Amino acid sequence: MKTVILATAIRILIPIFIIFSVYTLFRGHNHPGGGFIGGLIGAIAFVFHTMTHGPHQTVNTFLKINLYGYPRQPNQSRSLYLMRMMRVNVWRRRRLARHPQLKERMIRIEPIYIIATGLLLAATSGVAGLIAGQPFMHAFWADFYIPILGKPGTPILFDIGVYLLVIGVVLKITFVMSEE
Amino acid sequence: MELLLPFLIGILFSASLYLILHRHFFKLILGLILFGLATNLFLFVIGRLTRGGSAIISQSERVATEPFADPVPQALLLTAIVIGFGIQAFAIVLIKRVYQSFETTDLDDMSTTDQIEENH
Amino acid sequence: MFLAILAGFLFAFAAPLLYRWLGKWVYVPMALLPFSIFAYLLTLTPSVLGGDNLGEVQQWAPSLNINLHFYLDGLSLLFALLITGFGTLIMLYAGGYLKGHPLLGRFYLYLTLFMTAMLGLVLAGNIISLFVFWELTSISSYLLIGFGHDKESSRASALQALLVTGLGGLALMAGLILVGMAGDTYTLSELLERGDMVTNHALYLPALVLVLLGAFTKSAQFPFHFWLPNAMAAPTPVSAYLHSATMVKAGVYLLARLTPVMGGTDEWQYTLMIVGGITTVLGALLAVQHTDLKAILAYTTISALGLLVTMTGVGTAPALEAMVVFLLAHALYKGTFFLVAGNVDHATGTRDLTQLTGLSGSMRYTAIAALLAGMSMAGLLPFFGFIGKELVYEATLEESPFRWMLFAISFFSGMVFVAVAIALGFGLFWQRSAKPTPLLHPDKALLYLPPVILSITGLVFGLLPGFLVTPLLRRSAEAMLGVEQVFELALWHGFNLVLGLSLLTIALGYVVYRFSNRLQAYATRFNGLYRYGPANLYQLSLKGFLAGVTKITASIQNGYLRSYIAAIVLTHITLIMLSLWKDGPRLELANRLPELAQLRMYEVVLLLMIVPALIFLFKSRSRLTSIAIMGIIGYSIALFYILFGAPDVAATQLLIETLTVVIFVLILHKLPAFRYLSHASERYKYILLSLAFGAMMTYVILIVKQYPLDSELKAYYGENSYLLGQGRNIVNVILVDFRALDTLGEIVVLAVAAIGILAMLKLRMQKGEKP
Amino acid sequence: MNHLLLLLPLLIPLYGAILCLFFWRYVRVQQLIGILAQACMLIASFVLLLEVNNKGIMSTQMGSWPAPFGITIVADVFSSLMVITSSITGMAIYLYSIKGLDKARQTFGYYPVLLILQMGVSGACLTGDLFNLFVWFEVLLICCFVLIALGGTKPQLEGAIKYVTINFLASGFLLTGIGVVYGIMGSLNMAELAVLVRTPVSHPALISMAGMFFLIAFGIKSAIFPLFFWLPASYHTPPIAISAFIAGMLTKVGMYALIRLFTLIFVTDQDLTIPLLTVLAGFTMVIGVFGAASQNDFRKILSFHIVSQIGYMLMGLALFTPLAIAGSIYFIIHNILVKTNLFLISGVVAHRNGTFALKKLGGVYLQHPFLSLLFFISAFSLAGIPPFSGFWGKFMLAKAGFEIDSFVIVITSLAVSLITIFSMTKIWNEVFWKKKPESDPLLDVMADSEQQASRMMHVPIVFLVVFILFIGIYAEPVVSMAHLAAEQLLNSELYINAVLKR
Repeated sequence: MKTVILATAIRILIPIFIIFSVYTLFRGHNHPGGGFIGGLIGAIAFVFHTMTHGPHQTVNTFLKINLYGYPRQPNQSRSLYLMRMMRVNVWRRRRLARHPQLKERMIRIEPIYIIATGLLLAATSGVAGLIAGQPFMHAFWADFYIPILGKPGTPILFDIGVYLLVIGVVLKITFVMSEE
Repeated sequence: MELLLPFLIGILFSASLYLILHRHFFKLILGLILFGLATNLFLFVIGRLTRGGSAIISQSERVATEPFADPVPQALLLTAIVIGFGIQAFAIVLIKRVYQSFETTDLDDMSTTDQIEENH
Repeated sequence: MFLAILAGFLFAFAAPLLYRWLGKWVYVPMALLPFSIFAYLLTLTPSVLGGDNLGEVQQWAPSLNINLHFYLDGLSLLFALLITGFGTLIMLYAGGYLKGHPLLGRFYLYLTLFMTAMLGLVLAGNIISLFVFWELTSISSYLLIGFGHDKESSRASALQALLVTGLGGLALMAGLILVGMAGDTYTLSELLERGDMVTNHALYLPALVLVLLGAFTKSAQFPFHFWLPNAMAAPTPVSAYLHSATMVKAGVYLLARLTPVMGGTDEWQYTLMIVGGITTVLGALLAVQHTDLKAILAYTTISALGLLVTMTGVGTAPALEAMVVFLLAHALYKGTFFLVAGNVDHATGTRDLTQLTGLSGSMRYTAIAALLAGMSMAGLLPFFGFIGKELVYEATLEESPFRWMLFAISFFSGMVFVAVAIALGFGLFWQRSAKPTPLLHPDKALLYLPPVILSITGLVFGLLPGFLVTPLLRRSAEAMLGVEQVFELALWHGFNLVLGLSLLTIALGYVVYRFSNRLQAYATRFNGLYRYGPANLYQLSLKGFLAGVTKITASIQNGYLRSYIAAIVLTHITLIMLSLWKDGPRLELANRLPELAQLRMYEVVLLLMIVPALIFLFKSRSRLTSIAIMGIIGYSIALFYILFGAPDVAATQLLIETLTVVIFVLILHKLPAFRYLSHASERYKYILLSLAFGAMMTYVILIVKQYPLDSELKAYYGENSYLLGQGRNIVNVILVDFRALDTLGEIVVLAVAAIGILAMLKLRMQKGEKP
Repeated sequence: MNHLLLLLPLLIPLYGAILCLFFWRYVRVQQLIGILAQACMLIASFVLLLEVNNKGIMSTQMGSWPAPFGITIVADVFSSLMVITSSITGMAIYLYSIKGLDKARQTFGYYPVLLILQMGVSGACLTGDLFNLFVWFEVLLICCFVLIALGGTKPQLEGAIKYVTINFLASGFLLTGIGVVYGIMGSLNMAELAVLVRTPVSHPALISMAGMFFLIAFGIKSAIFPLFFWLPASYHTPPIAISAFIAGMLTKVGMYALIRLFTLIFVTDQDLTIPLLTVLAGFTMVIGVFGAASQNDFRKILSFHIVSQIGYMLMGLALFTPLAIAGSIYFIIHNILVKTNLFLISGVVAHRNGTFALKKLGGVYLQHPFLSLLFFISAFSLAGIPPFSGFWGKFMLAKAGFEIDSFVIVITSLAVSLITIFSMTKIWNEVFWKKKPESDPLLDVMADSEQQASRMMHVPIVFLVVFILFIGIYAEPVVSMAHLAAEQLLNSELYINAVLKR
């Protein structure tokens, strides 16, 4: 399946898929869609990527974060240092990566952690009610709208949890399977 | 009232059971998936059907207006589909592992755990 | 009393520890326990003899009306004294007999456990707690019989004893429940006053049968007698204690205890007399045949137990009086004999009568004990056994339709008892012999003191009957009779018919002894009969049972998945049909036929897509084609969901279907080519079954949809999902709010599935598992 | 407080599992989390039981949606008893797993899955909604799939394929059954359904038909005759830590669901269900015990006995008197504890001797007297010898049977109990009393350190034996709670009022 055209096409399509999946997630409360469908759409994008490029490539592209850092100078103020670090990591990583003092640290996002985060979000959205002395999963809504995303509330948090979990699960399954 | 659908579901059930009763485990897994489909359809159909109107409250309304499809079977169905997917995925992998271990596709070769050991 | 029982259990479980600390001296505390209980009971004796029935209640399971009632009257006092008194001696004896045995601690554990259970049994004032102790005696007996657990035969005997008494135990439980229902109480003291209520109850007969089954198995009555001789695999102290003096008498105790409750009816009388009579004669007959000391003792014990049961069955005042006296006498001399047999076995290494002779020189004290016990057993004059036998004869000769029958039975057994008494009490020790059997070690005090004490007690009771035991025995007999009854025990009744018969018994017994060799030779001719005996029947049925269940199990649990599924689906269809069979709604398809006219295009299209796809699926032998066809079916169904206003479901179905296909491709593409494995012979059966299953499902849908559905859920969700749930997509609101718990469960399923797939593909145990 | 208390049995294992997932690579941490979660579960479930026992049925509506529109979590005495039993068992299993399960398996998600399994048990026992019940059963099911196949040895895979197939079908039947119920009555809330079936309906036969779907579905899950085949094929294949929990808990949760549904909802057509259940109960007992008697493998004997004992529980339901149902409930609790413990003991024995085959085992009586004592207590509890726990269940069932003149089933059950004694003594004779046969040199290697480890494995067994002895020798608390539970079950008004807040 590793044809170049397909591979390229998929590489281009993936951001679109992901944006679409997030969109589906948030509009789900009012239109067809929701955490599941959104999650599945997002996951399928990754699945195609994995099928064309192999799991390692997928991990390297999407699930690996390279962080750079260097020790704080004694006379450097803490806030300035943090600013620098952020700049190094976010905007100018390529260029600054050649800095001799820089240390590279790689963080791989295990899909299991995505699963766990999803579960945690979903469960905790319900616990909010318990803390307030209400039943489990009692819904709390904010009384303002955020454009596109809609009204924030604990059920939306729940749906995000579902979304993350579905992505994590599908990713994990496909990684393991395609390594076979 | 859709008169053909119950029969279609019946056919699906029959076909899936027949596949499940095969000795070849690839057929078994096909049968299981088909069985899941049939079950889902069954759940959907038996909760009564409403043609057209989906269970979405239109922007102009505050409550849903008839006719709209009963959302309950749909919600149940969604849950059931996803659960079914999880189990099916597991079953497919299981079949794969079974094949790797036993190097056979014949279910009848897998009857050792039920056998009674001799004690003498 | 409760404390006594509790102390018993505590001591029992402390025994292994005590053994670790005290070594061979462990017998001291263990003997002290029954002795102190014995002493304690003696202090209670005056008040019991004075006519009080002592009671004590401990709450146990009040919601089931089961409490630890204790009830002490003459009968239970007699037994309790027997148990603890004899128990003291046995504890001492065991200390000598099993000295140096590595498992002595465990032995004391079991023995003390048994003793306590037995004590609990006779003291219980609630028939269910009686049953609890009853079963405890069974399992402790099991452990004791299997004490020599290295030997196959020991294990088999233990199992046999447990199964037979266990069978009885279960019957007894059922019986006691029925008795409790008939008498509307489990409390003994109340039951004892409700005899009429029980015997007139509709459940009386089944209760009787079950209770008797329990008593007969425990007391080794015909046809359950066979376990007792085998139980002699236990160490001798156990045989002496359990299988002669106490446990086997539990059945007799139960019968005696329940006499006022269930006795007095014809059924009771006849059954007891018949079974007891057969057992008496059979035990005596079998005793003559054997030359193994313990076997002889076991069979005479069976015979004696039979006699006790018979006497209980007769149920008249003299008979019950005879029964208690004989019971005590028998316990004393038979216990002695068992201990003597144990001494001989221990000292010489054999129990075969034909190889043993002239032991009086080397085992003087044991010999004296044996002589005394023998004289008591033979029923010679100043001994307690004499009184017992006199009373039995007197009781059997009472005016009744069966008097000669009863007399013949007791006479016959008496004769054999005399013969056995001569052989064991005299022949073994005192008969002159040129070559006395050599001893492995000299006689030991711990071993000969208990039998000597026992046999002397027999003599003392005989000499002074009125002084020591009469009041107690009278109270026991009264407990059975339920009325005051005055009787006196006397050694000398004057010259009368009974005395003459006694003498005749002794004379004939001597004849039997003289000719025992010939009798044995003659008896071996009948050995073929064993094949039809209950012992063999037990073996056969055990073997047959095992073969049978293996066959049944192998045919049911045959290892073929498809036959399992077929069975399940068949059951399913049957049950559904069963539920609709009777006054189920009828399907009215006819008046819905016009609907066919409104057939929608999509339905037809769907049908036209799915049915051919299915046909292709059956025909296809290529995996990829099959996968593709599955995909087509899945997508068509998704299409269908769209048509019926379920866009979310449709989208999910589509995506899931895609993923499934992907997984299929990822996982199964390396499998070998499709071979068509089928089972031609079964194919038609399976096709039929599948069709029936499909038809049933169709039928279910049609019949359910025949009725209107008014779902209040639908209305509620329609109204509130936006107003309260803040969402316009009702399905989504249900998923994340109304029924979010379902969704939580569902994502948990997904997470676990992912973990499972990961584990399955990544974790491969190389060698066999480590459990 | 109610809201929290009712949710704790679900949330504690869930959060435990989530934490375990975050510490995926650190087995030690997972063990710690597991133990901690178990301890919390024990406390929470104990408090729940006390509360329910004192105050009656408690309920909470998920998301504040009034019943029957949301999902209700409801605890009566029966479900609280189930939850506490499951947490006791869970604690024992965890204590056992630390030493008793190989490291490789522990690293692959054993702890989170086991925690989720417990969550599933709690969920299934506490839910008041039919579809939610299905969801929890699926949670249980997938956990069992994963655990049974964990490690992927040949027998495990073979067992798993039968287990998965048949239980997948069962889930299908359950789902169709739920569909039928919704199609007839338009509700999923169990209390609401209980109200609906008790009002006159035009088509009562349909309700009993729906009942049949559930009978089959939960019948498969609780392994009644003739639906039990998957159990003897699979339960003995995974490592003991896994089979012990599954064998102890799972079928009983199925039984819980059967008892719940057939006392609450499907009570309309008792002319059909009671004889049917009676017949099934009888056959289940007999066939199960026959299977057990025919086996010569420690675990297989125990597995088949599960089937047989399910028969007893079903018998209590079939007799349908307060005493009988109390007997069933008592029996379930007793059986969970005892069966788990017997499996654990078989694991310790096999750990030391390397095999489960009776003919290769022997001599444990002399080598490990303490273990023998523990086995003896558990085995004779199972066989129903007084004063151990099995007796009380047997007694209650027998008494209840006699009270309504069901002599045949009672006699059957007693006969079965005799055969149970037989097969327990078979194990005792072969494994404990018999001399150890000349053994396979391959089987007999065990380092000193492993001996030490196996001593640690006694801890959970002792832990369970304490409970077994407690509910046996001092049966009153559990018996009276079982009575209370049965009363609540048969008096469905209580349940309905608690859920629907009328």
